[in-house]
Amino acid sequence: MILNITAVFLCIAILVMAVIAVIHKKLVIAIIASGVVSLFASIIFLLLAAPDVAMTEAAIGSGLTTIIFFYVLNKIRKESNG
Amino acid sequence: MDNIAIKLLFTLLGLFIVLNWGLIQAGIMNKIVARVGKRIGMPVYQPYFNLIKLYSKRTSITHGVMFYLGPLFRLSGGVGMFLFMPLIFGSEYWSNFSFAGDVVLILYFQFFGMLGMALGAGEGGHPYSAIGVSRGLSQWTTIELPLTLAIISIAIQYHSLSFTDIVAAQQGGITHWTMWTNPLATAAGMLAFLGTMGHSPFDLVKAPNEIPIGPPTEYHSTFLGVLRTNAAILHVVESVLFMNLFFGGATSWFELILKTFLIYFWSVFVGVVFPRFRIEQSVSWFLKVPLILGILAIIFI
Amino acid sequence: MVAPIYIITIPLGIAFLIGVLGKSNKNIGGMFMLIALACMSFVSAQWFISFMTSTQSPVYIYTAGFKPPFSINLLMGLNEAFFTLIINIATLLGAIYLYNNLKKQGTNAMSVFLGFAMALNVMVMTRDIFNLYVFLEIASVATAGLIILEQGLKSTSAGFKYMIATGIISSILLIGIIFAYNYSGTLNIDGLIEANIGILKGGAIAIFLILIAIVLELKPFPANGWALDVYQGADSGIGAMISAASASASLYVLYKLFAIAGESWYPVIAVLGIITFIASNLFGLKQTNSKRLLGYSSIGQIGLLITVLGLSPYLGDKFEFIAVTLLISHYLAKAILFWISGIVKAENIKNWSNLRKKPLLVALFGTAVFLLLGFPPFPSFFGKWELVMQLANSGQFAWMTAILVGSFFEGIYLFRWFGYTLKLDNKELPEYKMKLNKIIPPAIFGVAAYILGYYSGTFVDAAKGLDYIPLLFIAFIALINFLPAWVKNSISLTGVILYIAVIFPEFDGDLLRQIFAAIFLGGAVLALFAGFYSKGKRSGFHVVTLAMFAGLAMLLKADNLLEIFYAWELMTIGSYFLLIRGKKSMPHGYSYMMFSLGGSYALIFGFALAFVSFGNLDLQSLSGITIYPTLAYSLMLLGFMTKTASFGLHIWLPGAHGEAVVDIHFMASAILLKAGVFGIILVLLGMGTEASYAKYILYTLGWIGAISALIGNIAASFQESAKRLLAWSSIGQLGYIVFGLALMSHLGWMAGIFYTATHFLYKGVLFLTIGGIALKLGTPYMYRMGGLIKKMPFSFIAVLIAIITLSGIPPLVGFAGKWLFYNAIISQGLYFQGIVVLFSGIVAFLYLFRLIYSVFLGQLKDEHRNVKELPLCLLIPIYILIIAIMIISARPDFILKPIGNYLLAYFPSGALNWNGTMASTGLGYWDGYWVMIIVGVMFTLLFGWLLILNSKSKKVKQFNMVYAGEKPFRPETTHMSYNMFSGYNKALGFFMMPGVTGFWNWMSDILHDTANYFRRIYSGNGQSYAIHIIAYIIIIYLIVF
Amino acid sequence: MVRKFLIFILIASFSVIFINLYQNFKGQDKLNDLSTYYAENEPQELGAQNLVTSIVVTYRGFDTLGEVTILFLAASIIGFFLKIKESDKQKKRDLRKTSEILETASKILVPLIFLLGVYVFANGHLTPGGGFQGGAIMASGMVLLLLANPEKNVKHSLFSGIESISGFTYVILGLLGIYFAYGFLDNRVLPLGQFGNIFSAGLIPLIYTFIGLKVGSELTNIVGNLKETQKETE
Amino acid sequence: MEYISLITGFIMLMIGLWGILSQKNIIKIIIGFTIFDTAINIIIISIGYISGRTAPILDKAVPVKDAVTKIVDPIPQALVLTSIVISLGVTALMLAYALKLHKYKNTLEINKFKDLKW
Repeated sequence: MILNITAVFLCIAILVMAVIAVIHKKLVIAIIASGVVSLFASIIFLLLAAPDVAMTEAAIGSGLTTIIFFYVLNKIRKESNG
Repeated sequence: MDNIAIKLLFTLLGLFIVLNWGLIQAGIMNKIVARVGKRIGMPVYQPYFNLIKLYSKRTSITHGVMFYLGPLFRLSGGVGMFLFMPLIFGSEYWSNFSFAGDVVLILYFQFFGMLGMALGAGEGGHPYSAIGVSRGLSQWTTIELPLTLAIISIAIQYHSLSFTDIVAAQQGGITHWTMWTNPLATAAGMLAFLGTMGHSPFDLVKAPNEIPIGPPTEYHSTFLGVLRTNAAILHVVESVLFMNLFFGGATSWFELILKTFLIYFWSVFVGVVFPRFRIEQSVSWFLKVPLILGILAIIFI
Repeated sequence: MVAPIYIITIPLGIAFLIGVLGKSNKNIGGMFMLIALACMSFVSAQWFISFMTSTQSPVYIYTAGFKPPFSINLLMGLNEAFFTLIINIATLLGAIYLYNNLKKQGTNAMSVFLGFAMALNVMVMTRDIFNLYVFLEIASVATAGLIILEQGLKSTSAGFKYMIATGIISSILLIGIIFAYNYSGTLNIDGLIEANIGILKGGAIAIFLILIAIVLELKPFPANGWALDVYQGADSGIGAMISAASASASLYVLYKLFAIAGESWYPVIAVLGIITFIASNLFGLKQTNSKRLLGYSSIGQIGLLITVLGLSPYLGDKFEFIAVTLLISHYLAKAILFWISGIVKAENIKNWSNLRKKPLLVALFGTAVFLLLGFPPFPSFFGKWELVMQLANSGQFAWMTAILVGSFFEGIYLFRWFGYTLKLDNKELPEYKMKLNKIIPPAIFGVAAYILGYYSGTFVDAAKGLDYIPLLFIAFIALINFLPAWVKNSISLTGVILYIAVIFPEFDGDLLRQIFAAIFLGGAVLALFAGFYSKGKRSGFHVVTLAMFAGLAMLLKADNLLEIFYAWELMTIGSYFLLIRGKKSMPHGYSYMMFSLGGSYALIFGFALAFVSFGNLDLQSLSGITIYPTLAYSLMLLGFMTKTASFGLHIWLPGAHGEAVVDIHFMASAILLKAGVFGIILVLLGMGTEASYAKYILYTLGWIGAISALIGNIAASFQESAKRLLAWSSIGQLGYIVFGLALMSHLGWMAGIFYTATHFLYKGVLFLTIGGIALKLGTPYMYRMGGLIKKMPFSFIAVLIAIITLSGIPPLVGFAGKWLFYNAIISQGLYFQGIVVLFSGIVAFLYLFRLIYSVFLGQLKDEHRNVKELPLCLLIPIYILIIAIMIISARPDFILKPIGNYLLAYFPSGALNWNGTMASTGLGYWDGYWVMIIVGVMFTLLFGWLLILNSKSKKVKQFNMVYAGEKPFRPETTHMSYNMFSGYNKALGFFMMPGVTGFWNWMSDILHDTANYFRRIYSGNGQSYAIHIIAYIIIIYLIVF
Repeated sequence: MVRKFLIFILIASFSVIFINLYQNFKGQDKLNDLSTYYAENEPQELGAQNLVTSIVVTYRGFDTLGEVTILFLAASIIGFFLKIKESDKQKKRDLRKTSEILETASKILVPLIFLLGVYVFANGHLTPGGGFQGGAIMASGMVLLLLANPEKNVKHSLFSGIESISGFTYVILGLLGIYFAYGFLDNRVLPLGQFGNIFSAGLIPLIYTFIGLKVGSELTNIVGNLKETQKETE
Repeated sequence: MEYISLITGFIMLMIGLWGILSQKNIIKIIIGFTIFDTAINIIIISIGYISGRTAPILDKAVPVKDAVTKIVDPIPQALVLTSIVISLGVTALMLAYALKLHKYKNTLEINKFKDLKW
């Protein structure tokens, strides 16, 4: 029963984060939000009894994607004022 | 037509008669026109003198082969039409070589002379001759139209294109003539006749006082003589054509001479009354009244 | 037989290996790549051959050693072998083409290319739907990578738009797959087919998502903005790969997944395809960028293939043949076109005239254009024919019209483009050199097109009768194109004479074909003989002339509708190339092609109706068409009348013939127009007169003939250029013939056929002489000529005789035609049409006089003082024709009697009855022989008389014109040929307003404006393309559910 | 503004499609026959504890092969796409000195991360995880190293070497499947071994290690490429 | 449980789509794509979930013989593994494109790159 309640909370959190990621003006906030989204997604995967997928999502989704985003963002901001 | 030789003799005889009658007729008509204008006019035998004068000229110049052949084409056009025209209905000897062709042949033979004159004048090199020829041709095309319409309506009426049948169908009194049975066609035909004769309303091409503009600009001496002989023959043959088509043909020489005189007189009569047309006027005139008459002729056979 | 799995493992292994080689030794990497691609092609070729020859059954390949539902399996059947083969060959040749680009980018790019090739193969072979998704994703990633092979803003933005679009499409596919799995429980395609989840609402939507994703992959109309940018942005070599290889792979995937969808999907797919086909071809009209135009055309062709897939229930067993031929033609043509655009690198289609610097490229470009449009020697001709026939068979006339209209649009912009290439000048365009690896792939595909064309011909049973000897002879002549003109001329002349000897006996029974054979092939000999006048190489001329004459000969030999259509199209190609040779002939050649293209489509529609109503293709099917007979017959007549340039369809003739060189002018007018007449004869024989609709059609045909006769002759008399004058006069004469045939009576047909023969004779004389003179003097304008009688007496006599015949003056043969017409009109009762025809006959006299006066008579110009007589090689054919005219004039019954007997079979009543040389009908009589003799004798007598009278007239110099008014001093002032019949023009001028040209220009303007208005949809913004994709899915969803 | 509204309508109607999709979606109460087959005889056939890994590596091994090629293609595309022109290489960039904590922490953490990565893809067939996850962890370890000392650069030749060799051996292992076992990518080349210990389930661990190495080096390559271009502009 | 995650997945799908279609900035579009892909992964996994069952690992907790009644459907999980890595590859490529596009026109507005049109 508690499982369902936590799931509901998680889902509301992930939706809020997704909206922030998409709507927010500042890019940095958006990228962090998308990282958090994929983090919550890996937790949901755990709840759905899919450990493999949770690990992948965590490692690749929140880890590497966010890093790549920051690298690219960093470079673009450097180039625009450089 | 037991043998060609006799036929040839009679045709030559017929040609001689027609030539003389043509010259006399021209003389008479000039006399009448003069009288209408209160002038004495030149004597009736004046055309003979013209011919003799022209043929007796010693010098003549030529601008090339085609110039030389021009009048020849013209004359052979006139004589050719005569050869294929049956003069006297019913008589074996006076139907010349009409066994070789029918109305269509005569209709298209008229072009033979036209072509010759055009090419000869062209060769002459003088610009005015070319102007004259182009005027003559444009006028001629529109003259042909009502004539063709009339001939087609006659062909429909008599179900035949050969002269002998048409004339045969018109025998037996005035009421059988085409003039009576098919007045519209006759009207169209006779209006076209005005054009073919080249008298006053449509004589811009060969008008006497416009010699420098007309096609025979450069022609002189024997060439002009040949042209004048052809003119005489052509007028008679044209009127014989119209006689056969519309006025019941001729059963004897006297009837032929009388009818051709009256037909020819019709064109002179109109010529005296009306002034000369310009080319555009004559072309558009022919496309108005005669054309409508021709069309009606076909519709109401 | 090598296991098909190697098709996948070899490229993968080598792709990984090349990575190791690193940047240093790129050549070795390149070599490895080519070897890998070669092995792949070898394996698929081996399988394909074994499938085609032996009865090899399809082979399932189980990965991971387990049966299908539990693991992924690949299938290697006939279809898979075929598709993998064409993909591997395309990628192999593409790799050779792109070798330098790939080498420049290093080994990474090579492994990406190998990945691309492998992914396409697996897409074709896999039977597992998720596996299909993965490899579809690989293919799109690899394509995205290859697009940016040529670094640049254009390619990067195109690549990004591609990424967005394929990203959305593949996610939708993934959703569809997942829900399909959820409902059916299996990921295997065969399992999905059995599970038939279509009955469930959700399942049906899952299938909808899968299929719509695959359709989107094939760039359907509203949602393909991104695809066009890719074609424009990417390097041409990559464009070739996308349009040839990946398009065929996705097409096969759609075909494969279709089994899941079930029946209700066929109409939907067909509608999507036809919208894409027509819309993209329509937009192509306004396109000037060459690569983007190729993009439009390839999307259009894919649309056509989708439509064919959608219509497969109507196409019965012929479906595979049609799909394969159309696919092969698209595949070969697009690859060639993209590769050529890669070599010539001209952005705007106008400066593709740069192509002419390398004749091989022009030949390839021509092959690709004709291959795309379905012209004879190529497979698409048979494909399109079978498509139309099968569609007609199942009554789908709306679909037929849509397909034909779409391919007509395609014809418009392709031929305009081809016209630019052939005619626009290319002096200042940049020089380019043709590297070997860039020219081999298109060359191979060009040759393959011809071979496959022949091969696909063997499948169509109606095409068995086609003999390919003339085509081989033409190929041989094409090879020796470098020899001087006279060598080629003599070879082709002997070839034609031999061919006449071979095929003439075939027609001995059938007089009609004998006359036409005499005109076509006799004309060919005369034209080729006249061809000796030209010095220099005249490259390409002989190939094209022989193609035209081969087409004409085949037209006569044809005994079924396919062969007629084959011959007709072949003749159109040949004549197009002939007409386009003139200096300023590009617009006219283009309008000629448009009319003949429209005409041939009308023709194929009519043939389809005939085929359906009769059941088989032989000539009897033309008689008694039961389905929409009026439409069928009028379409067929329209098709044939485009060639006889009758009223309304005549605007191409004056320009095209006006610009043609002398012997081409002769061929085009005297011979080519007769092909149309032969066609009309066939149709009218089939139609007969008793049917209700027949009367109506014949009446309109009669009026068309009459009006074109009138228009032709009146217009001719106002022309300034001699060649245009003759062109207009041919329109007039053809109007005569069409009118004669429309009378459908014994005399009418006698007149028509007699006119066709005599027209060939005297018009031949006119074309050769006037053409020769125009060539000698360098100008076709009559007011610059004059007085040539002194310099060219022989040509004057020839033209004089031709004029006398044409105007129908008695002694010569023209009069016979006029006389026949007179009798036919009166006996048939069509008086008013008759009057118009006879009047136009008289009007003909005007322009004939103008022609002979302004060319030969009048004053000789100063600059023409030293002009010599026409070359002998022109005079001989002219005098052969003159002699023929004289013989027929003397004894017209040599021709009239056989024609009479022949026509008795079709029109028993109203025949000419002969006694001796006198022909007589119900109305009048006429004796050609006696008329000739009488006129001859009279003429000589009078001539003798005139000579006696006037033997001493002496010749005078040019300006000695004393007998009339003032004396002109310069030749120009004495030449009155400019605006000659001005009086006549004022009276009848109103009649000559260019109404018809205005009409056709108005039509093409509408087409171009709609194209310009609608193509605004591609706004260039990647995001709006994504919106189009989503909107497209929703619209289709709403329609389907 | 109109454009936003239009997009909103589009998305609303798009959601209509999905609602219908869910319409007759009913929660599953038992496994469908495909997964029941896997559950029942996977231990006998492949002998791997982790069902997902067995599906990923053997049953649907072909997908994973495709999967690896995608990453390989992505890496090589980014490789030649963001190629650094020789001219820009020399430009030095003003380095912000990395913080002290990052430097020391990375010295301790990086080996641990590598160890975790190796553990994850070593016994992918026993515990959850496998090649992809292990590779990703290794890559994040490498990234941490790069962050720690920014002036050092990724040795591309080394990593692309590892990547290619592991890819190539993966394909060879697949081919071995044909010769020694029943089909391409079949894992019964090696004995299945005792269920549950490290050296069981035939080829799966071997394949997964190679996939792990490959994914790890590819991702480092990608990050390295992105990082290097950064240098290009300074 | 799966119903909740299905609905969240569906809503996230819509948000992702909104991000792709409405945002002007290219990076935002790519973020939209990542969210779109994660949403799809959630949906896939929630389809395979059977309530009250554990992960498909046959270790001590799940003895081999009664695995059929204890484990969740493993196949969607295998598919998601592949699709996550695919989305990583695609996102990396898109970012590389964004980098290059920025280099050319020094802006990230999607509607600035309109030179290929009509």
